[in-house]
Amino acid sequence: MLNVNSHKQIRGIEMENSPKNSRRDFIKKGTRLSLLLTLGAVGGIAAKHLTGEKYVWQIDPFKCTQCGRCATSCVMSPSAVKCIHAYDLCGYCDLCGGYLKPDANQRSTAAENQLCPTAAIQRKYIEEPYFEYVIDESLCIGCAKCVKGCTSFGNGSLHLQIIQNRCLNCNECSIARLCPSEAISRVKASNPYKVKGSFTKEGKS
Amino acid sequence: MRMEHDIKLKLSFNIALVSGIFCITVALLLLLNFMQMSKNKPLESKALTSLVKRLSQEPNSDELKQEIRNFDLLARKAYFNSQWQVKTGGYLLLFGAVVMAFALRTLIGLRSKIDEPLLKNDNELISRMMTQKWVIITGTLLIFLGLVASYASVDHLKKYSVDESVVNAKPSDDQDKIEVIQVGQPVIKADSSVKVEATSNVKPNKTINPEKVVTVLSSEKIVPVIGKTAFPGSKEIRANVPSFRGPFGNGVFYTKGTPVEWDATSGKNVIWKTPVPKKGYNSPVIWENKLFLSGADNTIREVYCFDRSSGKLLWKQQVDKIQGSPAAAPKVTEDTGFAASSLTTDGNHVFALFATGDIICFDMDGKRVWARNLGVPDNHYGHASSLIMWKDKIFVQYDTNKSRKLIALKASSGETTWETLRKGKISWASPILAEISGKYQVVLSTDPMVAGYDSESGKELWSVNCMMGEVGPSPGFGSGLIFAANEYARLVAIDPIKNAKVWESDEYMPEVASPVCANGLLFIATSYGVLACYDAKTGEKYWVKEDGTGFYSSPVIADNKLYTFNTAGKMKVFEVGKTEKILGEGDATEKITTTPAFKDGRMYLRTPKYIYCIGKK
Amino acid sequence: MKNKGITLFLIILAVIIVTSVTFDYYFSKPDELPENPYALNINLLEKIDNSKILYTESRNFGLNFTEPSGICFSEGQFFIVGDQKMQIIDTFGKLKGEFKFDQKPTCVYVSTQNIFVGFRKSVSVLNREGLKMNEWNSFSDSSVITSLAEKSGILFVADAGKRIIRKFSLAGNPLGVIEGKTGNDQIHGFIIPSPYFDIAFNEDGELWVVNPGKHALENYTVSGDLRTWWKATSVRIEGFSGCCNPAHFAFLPDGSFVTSEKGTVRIKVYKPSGEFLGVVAAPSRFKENSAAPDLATDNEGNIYALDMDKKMIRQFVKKEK
Amino acid sequence: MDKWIKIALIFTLLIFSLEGFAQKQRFPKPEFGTGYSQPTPVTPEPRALALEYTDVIVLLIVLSLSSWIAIKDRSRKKMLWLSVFTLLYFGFYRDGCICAIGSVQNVALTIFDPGYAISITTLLFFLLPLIFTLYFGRTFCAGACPLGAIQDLLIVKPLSLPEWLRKTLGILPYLYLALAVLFAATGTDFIICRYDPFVGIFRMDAAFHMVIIGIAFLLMGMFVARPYCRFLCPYGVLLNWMSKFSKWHLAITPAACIQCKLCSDSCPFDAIDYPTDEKQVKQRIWGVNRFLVYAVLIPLWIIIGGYAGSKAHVWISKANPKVYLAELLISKPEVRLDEKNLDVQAFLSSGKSMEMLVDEASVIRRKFYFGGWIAGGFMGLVIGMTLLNQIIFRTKKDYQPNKGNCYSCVRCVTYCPVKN
Repeated sequence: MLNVNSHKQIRGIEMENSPKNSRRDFIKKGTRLSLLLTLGAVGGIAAKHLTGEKYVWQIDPFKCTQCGRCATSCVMSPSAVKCIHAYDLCGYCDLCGGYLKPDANQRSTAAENQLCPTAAIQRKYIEEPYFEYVIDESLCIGCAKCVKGCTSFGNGSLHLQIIQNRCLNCNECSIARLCPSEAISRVKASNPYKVKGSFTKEGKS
Repeated sequence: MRMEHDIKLKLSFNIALVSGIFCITVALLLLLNFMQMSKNKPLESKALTSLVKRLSQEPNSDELKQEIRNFDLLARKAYFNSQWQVKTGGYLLLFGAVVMAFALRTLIGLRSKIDEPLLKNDNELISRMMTQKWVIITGTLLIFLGLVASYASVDHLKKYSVDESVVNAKPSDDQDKIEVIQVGQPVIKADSSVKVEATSNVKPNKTINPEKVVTVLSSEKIVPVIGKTAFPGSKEIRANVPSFRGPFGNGVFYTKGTPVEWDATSGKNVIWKTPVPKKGYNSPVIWENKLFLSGADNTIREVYCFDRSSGKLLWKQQVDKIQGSPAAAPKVTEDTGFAASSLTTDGNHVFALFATGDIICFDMDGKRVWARNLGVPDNHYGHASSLIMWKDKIFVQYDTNKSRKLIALKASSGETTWETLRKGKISWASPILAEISGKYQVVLSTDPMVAGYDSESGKELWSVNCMMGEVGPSPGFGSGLIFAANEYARLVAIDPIKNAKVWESDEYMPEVASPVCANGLLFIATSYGVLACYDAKTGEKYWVKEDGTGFYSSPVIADNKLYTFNTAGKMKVFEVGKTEKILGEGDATEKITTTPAFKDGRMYLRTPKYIYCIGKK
Repeated sequence: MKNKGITLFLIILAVIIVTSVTFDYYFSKPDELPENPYALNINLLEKIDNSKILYTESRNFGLNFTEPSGICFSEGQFFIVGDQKMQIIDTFGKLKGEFKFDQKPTCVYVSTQNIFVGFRKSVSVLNREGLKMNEWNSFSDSSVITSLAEKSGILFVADAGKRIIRKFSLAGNPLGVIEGKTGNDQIHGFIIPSPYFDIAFNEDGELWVVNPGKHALENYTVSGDLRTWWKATSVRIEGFSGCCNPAHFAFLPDGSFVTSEKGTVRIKVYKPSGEFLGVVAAPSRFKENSAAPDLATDNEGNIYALDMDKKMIRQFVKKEK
Repeated sequence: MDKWIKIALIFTLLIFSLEGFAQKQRFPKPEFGTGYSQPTPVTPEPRALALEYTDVIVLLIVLSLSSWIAIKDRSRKKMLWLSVFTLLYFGFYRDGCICAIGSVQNVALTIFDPGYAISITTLLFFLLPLIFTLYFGRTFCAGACPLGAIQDLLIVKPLSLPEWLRKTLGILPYLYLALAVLFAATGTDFIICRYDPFVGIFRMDAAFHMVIIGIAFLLMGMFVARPYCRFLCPYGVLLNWMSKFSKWHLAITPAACIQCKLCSDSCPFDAIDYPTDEKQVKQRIWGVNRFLVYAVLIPLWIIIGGYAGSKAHVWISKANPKVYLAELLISKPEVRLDEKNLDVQAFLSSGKSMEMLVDEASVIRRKFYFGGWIAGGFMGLVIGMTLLNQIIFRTKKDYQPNKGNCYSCVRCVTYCPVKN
C-alpha cells in the first residue's frame, strides 16, 4: 500500500513539473475544444433545417402504378403497406373489378372468382344492386392486385397506404428506394395518410 | 466447493449443448421453410393458375370449381402457416440463442482459471513492419480498384445526344397514316362593336343572363384561321409587342404617332401609371389590349396582366407548385433578380421564365395551362435571357455554367421540341428572330460566336467567331445583316447568308444595351454614355453623342424615331438620320434599365416601381 | 498456427457476408428485380386480332382545350365543350366560333335549331348563333348531368347523380322522369357507379340509354317504358368490362352502336341487334387507365372520338376491303 | 372524427389540383334504401412524437449511467446489465431505428441537400454520443449502443488478432464512412441502414440476406469480439476521434499501475496498450528519415486517393437509381419496349422527357465527381496517417487502455488487483 502511495506521489510531482506533459495537456485541451466546436458547427448547419415535426412514410395514391413492389420490398413481412378502401368513391357495384377476377366465372364469393390472393376483401350484400367491399387488413399483404383491378375497371376507390402502426418508419424506406413511380415520400406525422378524397365530405366550393 | 464447481460446469455445458442443438434445429427448419416458400410460392402457385385457366374453358364444371376452392384454401393455409412458422421459429431461435449465450458464458467463466498472464512475445518492431506493409498494400489496392473501376465503366450519360433519343423513341404501333390538324383559335378583333351588335340581337327573355355568354360570335364576324396556323403570323406580330425589344426582338416597333415628350413629375403625357407588385427587370410585352410583366423575389414569382387602356391590373398569378422547382431560390445578383427574363406571348397564351428555371404558360385570362422547370440554372448572375417565340415554339436561350443550350418548347404543352447544345461560353443575351432567305432563324450572340439556328429543327445554320467575354447585348438585325457587340470585344456586322463578317469596329461597344438598326442606320448605346450612329452596310460612323450617364436600356426605334433612356431615367428621342437631331426629351425620374414597348402610338415603360403608359393626351 | 478451425470458420463467415452484400447490391437494381408475382395481367385483353379491327384512324384534330368533355357532330360541324367554353369546328379543322361559359360544361347536344349545353347541375339552351335562349337550373345538388338528347320538342337529360333521365319541354317545363325501373326482373333501374350515363336517339327515333352497371343498352319509349335491351359482359373484346361501361355510345347511320369504354379504353361497333361487329380502336391506341372518349358519328359512317388525354378529335374511317 | 374531416378537407384541396381525377371523385354515392351506414377506412396513427422524445431522454440517461459506471463505479456487472437494457429497449423494443450510427447519413444529407429537414431526435442521436465521448470516452459503445450490446453479450472465446490485421481491417470503417456520406449527400442511398446487420434480428423480420449477414456477424463475434464495431462501424470512426481527446477516460487501475500484467489478456478487443519495450525501440532500424518520408508522402496519398476516387465516380454513381435508369435507357434503348421493366415503363408514362432525366442524372454524377475527389482524398489521408502512426513511438510506462479503440466495457478493471 505504501509503495503504491509513494508511486502516486512521485508521478504527481512528475506530472506537474514536466513541461512536456503540460504542453501535451494543452494541445489535448485545444483539440477537444476544436472538436467540440466542429460538432457545434455540424449541429448548427443541421439545425438550420431542423424540424420539430415527426415525419412518416406514405404513398401518394395518384402516383402509384400498382407495380407490386410494396408487397415484396418492405422490411416487414407481410408488408406494412395495405389496401385502403375509400368508400366515398366506391360504386358499390355487383361487378367489382377489384374483387372479381377480370374473367370471373360468376359474380360470387367463390374462391375461383376472387382476385385477392389471400381473400382479404369481403363482399357483403347491402341491397339490390349494391354490394359493400370491406378489406380485412389482417389478411391483406399489399400486393395491389385489387388496386390495379379497381383502377382499370372501376372508380379507383381501392388504393394502397402505409399503415402507420405497422410501419417501422425506417430511416430510409426500402420500398421508397425501389418505387418506380417515386410515389412514396415522407409526410408529416400529424397528417399521416393520403386517403383518396370524398364526395360527401368535400363541402361546397 | 470443488464438487459444486464441477456440477455447475457440467450443467452449463449440457445446457449450452442442448440449446445449441435446439438453435441449429430451429434454424434448419426455418431455412427449410424459407426454401419451400421461395420454391413454390403458395399464393402464386402455377397449379392454381392452370386450374383457373381450365375453368375458363369449361365454365360450368362444378368439380373443377370445387377443386379450385380446395386448392385455394390449402394454398392460403400454407401461406399463413408458413408466416406463423417464421414468426414462431424466430422467437424460438432467439430464446435458444439467449439461453445458449448465457450457458456458454458461464461455462467459459467457470473453466477459465486465473492464468499466468501471457507475456506478449511478439516483437513490436516486426509487428509494425507488417502493419506498414499491409496498410500500403491495402491503400494501393484501393487506388488500383478505383482506377480499374474508372476504366471498366462507361459514362453513358456523356454519350447521350438528343438525336439519339429521337431515333430510340418508342415506335408507334399506329400503322395508319394520320393527318394531323391543329385547330386554331379565332382571331378576335378587339373592337367592342361585335359585342354591342351581338347583344342588340338578344331577344328579351326572362331567364337570360347576358353575362353568361361572354363572347358571342356569329360566323361572319370570325376571321377564318387558315390551315394549320393557330399561331400569329408576322403581320400580327408586327402589330403587337410579343417579346423583349418589340416584334422579333430587334428593337423596331411598327407604330405611328408616338410621343416625344413626357414627364413623370408633372404627369405630362402620362396616360396612366400603375404600381407593379414585385420587382423585376423584365420589359413589358403586349398583345392587343393586354400588357404582361413578371415580378419575383427569392420566395414568390408572379406574372401580371394589365389592361393596356386603363392600366388596371387584370390578373396576377403566382408561379408555384411546379415539379422540379427548387425549394430554395438559386443565388442571383441584385441587379439581375429573379425575373430578368421578359415574357413572350402568341396572343393566346403568355409565357414567363424565372431565374429558378421555372417556365410557365397562362392563357390570356390567367388560367394556368402548363408549367415546368427546365433545371435550376447554374448562373453566377442569375438567368437573364428573355423568351421569344415563333409559330408554335418558344425559344429559350438556356445557358448555364454547366451547359449552353438553345431549347425550343412546344407552346401548347411545354414539351421540349428540340434542344441544341451550343459550344462556347455562357451568355446573357436574348435570342432574336431574323427572317433570312424567307425563313425565320433564332440568332444568338455568345463568346466566341454569333450564330443562327433553324427555328424548326434547331440546327445551327451559320456561325461566326467574333465575340468575347460575358455577352450581355442581344444581336440586332436590319438591312439583311446581323449586328453583335459586347464591351471589351468588338462591334461586328455579319452577313448570315455568306456566313461572314462584313465590317467591324472597336470604338464604341455596349455592355448591356443591344444594337438597333433601321433605315440603313445602326445605333449603339454604351454603358459609359455614348450614343453612336453608323452606316449599317459599311460601318461608316455618322455621329456620336456623349451623354453623361450610361445606357442599360436598349435604344429602340418606333415611328421612325430613336428612343433612348439613360440609367438616370432621362429619355432622349432622336431622329433616325445621318445627323444628330433631338426631337424631344422626357424624364422618368427613376433609374431605367428596362426597354420600353410601343403600341398604337403609346409607349409603355417599366420603372423600378411602376408601369407607365405615355402617349399624347 | 493456433485455432486453425476457428480461423477457417471466420474466413468463411467473412466471405458469406461479402457475398450477401454484393448480391443484394446487384440484384436490387431495377432491371434485376424479380417480376411482380402478383401482377394482374390485363395486357392480354389488349392484344386484339387485327382482323377484328374494322376501322382505321385517318385524321386528328388537335384541340385547344385543357379538359375537353363532350362532342356533338351536326351539319358538318363539330361542337366541342370543355374547360369553360364551346368551340365549333368544321371538318377541315377551321375554328368557326367560340363561346365562353362561367362554369365547366359536361356535355353538348345540337339539334337543327338549338345547341344544348349541359353543366353539372344546369342546362343552357343556345340558338345556333350562340345566343342563350334559356337556362334550367331546377336540378338537385347531387345531380350530375352527363348527356342530352332532343326529339320532337322534348329534351332528355341524363342525370347520373340522381340516376334518372329527366324530360323537359323546350320552354323549360319538366315533363317527368324515366327511372328505368320496370317489373322485369332483369332490370332494376339505372346502375351508375361513376359519372358515365349516355343517352341517344337512333335514326328511327328510338331512345337508347346505357345502363353501365349492367353493361346493357336499353331502349325506352318516350313515356319511360322499357321496350327492349341487350347486354354484353366480358373482359374480352366482345363485351363490356369493369363496373361501368360502356361510358359513351353513338349510332351509325345504319343503326349500329358505337361504344367506348373507360379504364381499358376501347371503341367497338355492335349491330343494331346488339351482336358484336368489330373493333374501331384497340386499347393500344389509348393511354392506359384513361377516361372514355366521347363519341360522334357523321352521315357517312365516320366515327369521331374525343380523346380526353391527347385533347383531340380522332377520326376513324371504315377500312377498305 | 374531427381529424378525419380535416384529412378529407386537405385531400379535397389536393384533388382540386389534380383536375383529371376531380370529375370521378365528385360523383355522388348511391342512395341506399336500407339505412346502410358507410364505414370509414381505418387509419391507425403512427407512434406519437412524445415517444420519440422519450427515446432521446432514455438515451441521455443510458449515456450518463454508462459514463458513470465506466469512470466512477467501475463495475463490469452494472455495465453488463445496462447493455442488456439497451439491447432490449433500443434493440428489440425500438427495432433498432433510429440509431446513432445511421444518423450520420441524415446529418450528411441535411448538410448537402437544403430541401431535406432533419428531425430533432435524429440530430440529438447523432450529437449526444459524440459529446459524451469527447468527455468520457466511448461509453456509448459500452452501454448505449444496441448493436454493440448484442455483439458484446455473445463474445465466447475472443481471439487476439495480430496488430497488422487489426490496423489493416481498421481502414474499412473509414471507407464505409466515406461511402456512406457520399451516398447520403448525393441522395443515393442510406447504405448504413440498408446493410445494418442486426436490425433484422431486432425486428425478428427481415429479408433473407439480412438475416444471413446478421447471423454471420454474430457467429463471427463469438471469436472476434465485436467485429462490426471494430471493422465496419462508420460512427466508430467519429467516436474514435472524439475519444482520443476525451477529458476523462476509463482507467484500468484506480491508482497507480503496479505492472502486474494481470489485465493484459482481459481485453477482448486488443485495446490495451502495453508499456513500451525500450530495448526494442532502441533496436528500431528506421528513424527520422522514414518519418519524414511518410510525412511527405501524405499529400501524395491524398492526391492519388482523390484522383482514384474521382476516376471511380462514374462507376460509383451507377448506384444512384436515377443515374442507373438514365444510363440504362441510353445504353439499352430497347428496354423501352420491355413492358416488364417497371421502372422504365413508369418513367416513360411519367411524361418526363429524356433530356430532363439525363440532365438530372448528369447533375448527380457531377456531385459524385466532386464527392469522389473528397472521399478518395480522405481515404488517402487515412492511409497516410495510419502509416505515419506506425513510425511514432510514444513511451508508455503502464498498461493502459488505448483511448481511441477502448469501448469502456470495464472488463479489464475486474482483473486489476489494485482496488481504490
